[in-house]
Amino acid sequence: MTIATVTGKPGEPVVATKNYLTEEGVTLRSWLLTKDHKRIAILYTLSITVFFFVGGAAATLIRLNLVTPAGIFTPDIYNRLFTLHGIIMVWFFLIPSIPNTMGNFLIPLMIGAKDLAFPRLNLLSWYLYVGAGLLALFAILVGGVDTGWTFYTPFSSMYSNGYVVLALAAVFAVGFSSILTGLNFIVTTHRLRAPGMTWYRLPVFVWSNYATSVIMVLATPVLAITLALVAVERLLRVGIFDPALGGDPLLFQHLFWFYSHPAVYIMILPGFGVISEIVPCFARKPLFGYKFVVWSSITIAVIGFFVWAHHMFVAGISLYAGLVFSLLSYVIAVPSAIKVFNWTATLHKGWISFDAPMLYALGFIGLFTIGGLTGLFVANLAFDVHVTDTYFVVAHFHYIMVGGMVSAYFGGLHYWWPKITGRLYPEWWARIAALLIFFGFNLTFFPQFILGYLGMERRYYAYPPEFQFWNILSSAGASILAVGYALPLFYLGWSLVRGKRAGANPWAATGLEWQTSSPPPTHNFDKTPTVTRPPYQYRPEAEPQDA
Amino acid sequence: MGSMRLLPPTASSHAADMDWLFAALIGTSAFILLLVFGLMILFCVRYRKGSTADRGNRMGRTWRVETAWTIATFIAFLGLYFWGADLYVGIHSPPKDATDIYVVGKQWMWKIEHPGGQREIDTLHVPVDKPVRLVLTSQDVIHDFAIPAFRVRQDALPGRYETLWFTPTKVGEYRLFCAEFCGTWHARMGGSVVVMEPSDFQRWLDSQDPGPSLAQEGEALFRSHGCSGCHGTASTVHAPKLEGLFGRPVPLEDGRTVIADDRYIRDSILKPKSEIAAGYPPVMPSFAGQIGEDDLLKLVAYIKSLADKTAGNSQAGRTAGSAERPAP
Amino acid sequence: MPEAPANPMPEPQYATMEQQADTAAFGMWVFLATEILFFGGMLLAYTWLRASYPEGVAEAGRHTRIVIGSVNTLVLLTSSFTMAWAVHAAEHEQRRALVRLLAVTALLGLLFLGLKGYEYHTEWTEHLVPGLNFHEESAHAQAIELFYFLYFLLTGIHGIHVTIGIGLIVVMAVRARRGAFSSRYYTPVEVTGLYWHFVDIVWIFLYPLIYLVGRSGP
Amino acid sequence: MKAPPLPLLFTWAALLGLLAATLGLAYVPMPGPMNVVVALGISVAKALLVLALFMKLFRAPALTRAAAAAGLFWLAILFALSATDYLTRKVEHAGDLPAPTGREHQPGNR
Repeated sequence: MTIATVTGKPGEPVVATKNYLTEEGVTLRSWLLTKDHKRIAILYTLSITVFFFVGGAAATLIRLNLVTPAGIFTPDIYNRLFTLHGIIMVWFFLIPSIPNTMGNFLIPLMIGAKDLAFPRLNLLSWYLYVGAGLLALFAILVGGVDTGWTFYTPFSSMYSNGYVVLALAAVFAVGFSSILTGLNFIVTTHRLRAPGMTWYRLPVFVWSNYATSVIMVLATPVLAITLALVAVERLLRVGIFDPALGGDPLLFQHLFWFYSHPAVYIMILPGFGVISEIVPCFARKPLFGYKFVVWSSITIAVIGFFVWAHHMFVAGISLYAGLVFSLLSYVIAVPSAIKVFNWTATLHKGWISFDAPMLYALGFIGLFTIGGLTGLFVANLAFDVHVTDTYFVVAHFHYIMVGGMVSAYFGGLHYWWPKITGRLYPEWWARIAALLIFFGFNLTFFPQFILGYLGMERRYYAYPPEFQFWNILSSAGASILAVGYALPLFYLGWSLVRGKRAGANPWAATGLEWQTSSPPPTHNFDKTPTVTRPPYQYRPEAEPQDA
Repeated sequence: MGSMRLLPPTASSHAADMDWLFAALIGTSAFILLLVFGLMILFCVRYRKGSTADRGNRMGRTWRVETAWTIATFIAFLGLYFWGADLYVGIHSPPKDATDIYVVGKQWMWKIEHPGGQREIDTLHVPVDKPVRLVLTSQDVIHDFAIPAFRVRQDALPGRYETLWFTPTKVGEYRLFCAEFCGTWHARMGGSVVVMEPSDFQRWLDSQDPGPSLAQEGEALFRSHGCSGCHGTASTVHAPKLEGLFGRPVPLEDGRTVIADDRYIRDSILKPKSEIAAGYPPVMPSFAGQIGEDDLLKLVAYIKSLADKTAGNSQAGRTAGSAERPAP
Repeated sequence: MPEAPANPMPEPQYATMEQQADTAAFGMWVFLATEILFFGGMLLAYTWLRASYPEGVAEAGRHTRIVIGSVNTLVLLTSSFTMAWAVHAAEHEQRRALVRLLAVTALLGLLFLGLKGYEYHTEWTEHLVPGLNFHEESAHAQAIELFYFLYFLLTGIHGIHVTIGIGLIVVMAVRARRGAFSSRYYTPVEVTGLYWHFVDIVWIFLYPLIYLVGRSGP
Repeated sequence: MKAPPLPLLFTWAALLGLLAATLGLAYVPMPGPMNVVVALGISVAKALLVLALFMKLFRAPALTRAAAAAGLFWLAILFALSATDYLTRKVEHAGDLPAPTGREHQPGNR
């Protein structure tokens, strides 16, 4: 990629004298009032890590409880645990994970901009996120919410005890954090691209965050108003979701899934973006079928809104609606399949090296493929009648969300770690963690497919003894997975202090973010770059500098 | 510790169909999975950095390949869709001769009533090889009646009826679960489905104290709630007569005509002002909140039992007694 | 004391003031798209209610205060007009006109809220507030209660939007008085105007859905 | 203060005219759903006037129009696909199915 001006000469490690970590000062105040997208990204990364481990702790306890058929905890504690796990992981980890950390950090860098369009909104979004997160934790831990993350009425509005209204308020607030982020990304991508950065020169990471943002902006408000309606119904005992009050519980489910199904794509699309950056870099080859990958992201974002009622095949929707929504669900499987084929084809005739980010990316492709293919099972009308609300569904979406998205998150974190911190992490530790996560994950969740087909239902604190074998396997896998997830905390933390200094471009990657110093200066580029070539122009002879 | 079981028992007419569908889904997935994994591993080995494999003649134009695999996957997916849709329609089309069994879910038990009035909780007895249709409702939150061995499940919603049918094919005892989260003891809301030989089933039915039939109980409720004060034969109030009403069209005050079916009867009890029969004053009070779901079922059953009566002859027991028994 | 120069520098991420202005306007449009879906959820609920209980909704609609509702529609439409005029004044650097028109717009907004408040008061005294103070003898009591449930939600959330809009307009008026805007820089006024017009459009749809239901009936 | 620009003034007058029309027509009994259709039709007309002339949408860049259209398009998705369920749901109602009567098995028949 030709850049008019970059810091330092190409190919030479740039030692950052001036960077965003120190330039504005190092006081707490300078961080909490920052408008720099990179600093806000760091704030997000720190807080998201906290929530990830809170949600993960709940998951560990859930798996512990399920080691014995009778359960270890009381049902009420168990019900709160899976509610905590669901709410925290969905809204406080998965949805903001890649967009608000790497997206925030990288989108302006990748398009050659100095910041996002609305830096103040960006900071406000973080404050909303943190405030909502603390409120959610308070509501669930102190008040004991046991509705599950889905808040199905009339259970949530009339029968559940605990601080349901507070939990609803927290999700309402974090929704607005998400809307502000989406709005910022859309506007930034449209208006702040560097000269020459045409749409088809954008990295796929920017495209997929753009598609994600469209969903955030257009789906989240529906969730917000729906949860508000549940809260009012709970407070006033009047409402439109409880049949005893004249309402219709399926109306809640329609409105809820109008958001929550597209939200699944909020969670996975940014992962597609990360993988589309990593695979070409470590295969030293342009991404296969760039335009197909790009347009499949956009297609997924749009069709993602057409399929929500496939969560409701046995909920009492009409036969006709079931037929329509199942067909549309099969349609959306096609663009997802296209992406997998394209990543695989990118490997063809490349010069592949297996650094940690690539291991995570390959793990992502494998796990996402299994998750996506089992999506065909649950989108199938008849088959869904047997497995809805069983562990088959649990396994399916964990393959996408955890196997897919969390692998992508870790892959991206390792890939851009040198850019973000200016340091290199210990490669072998990172590879060990990547392998542990891959194997631990499969051992945890593959048995759950079998459990689901056998008929083990979701949200059961106790289960019939014939299911124990597979549950023990799953819990054993979870312990390996927990170690795998905890490892990066240590070696990445270590690298901040002792890691080797990274040059501007340790992977010899293309993309504007690698053309500025590591860590980048506050306004990213000393002079706005000009772009003249499409992305991913990899040449095999350009070896990574520090490898 | 449980065994390493891979498949649940196959005990209904749907189950075998479903397992074939499962096999087809697994076959398609395995094919795609092996293709992707195989190519990935092959490429990773062959084109690893440092290998001397030939990298010349890279694919220049990609759109042909892209179009080809887009169309191929779409056609394969469509095939699976139609297969599943066909089965789904079947699962939702109960045969005419299915026996109806009423199921009411409440936190945290299943209350089941057989047509003869036999009642059970958390256990469902059914004869083998006879189609059974369950009519499901709930008294509180959403539950879900799930029988994995039959490969069927259906949400039970408060305030409306959902149905579910199956033909058990194998004698035995199978697990019954609640599959929709319903509160503290959700995991304990279940029991078993017992499939019996028809003769055993008949014996079981006979050994149960059937109590009064649904319709007879309905008649008692009809009196105790004061319905007979207006709708009874001796009443002087100008209220619609219920004999011979069920299943017939009813002209409404607003000009529409509805069929007097379960829904109409139910709504007329709970929301009497919503569909007023033509020519009658809207004086009936609403019984919403006063009559529980299981009592409503009984009232509806009673009014149904009056279907082939003419006014002036209203004795539910006698009516029911003279009806023919189900074909053996 | 002017709070900002009449031709300020753009923020660092923008090349020119024009780019910054266009971007702000586009950002507001994207936000309005969000708002459409926010009200959309409630409108779907309303549609469901009306389809499920046509008679009840019609009866409830006849309960509403048509005079207040219609006057309020008139007030908001007029305020939208004065707002559009204010943006025109800003564009042509008519500072006094701008300040006055913004003030009139804000006052019309306050009038709207005042009338709305009075309407709420009468509904309270007539026991039409669901959950808190509802008593209705009609056969369709439940449907009427649900109608009023959605009525208070829709108008309440709309009222919050009006309040925010008035706040923004007052800020704009103060800044305009201090000479913060020029024909080159009036983006904040324009963006505030977009928001205010949107609030007006929401009301344009709420008006027939709330006040005109069932008027042709008995 | 100068006189208002004529296009804005005319728009305002048109809006008030439409308001009067919708108010008046609401009291005219019309067949079927025509009252709603007319009322919402007039609302759409009013909204278009505000969008086009007050918010200058039709002179705005294509991008801005796309943003406005996106909101409406997704609203349409919400309504249309919900309708696939609500407009066809009656079919599934228990009342339409052959219903049990409690007659099949009676004590007297043993």
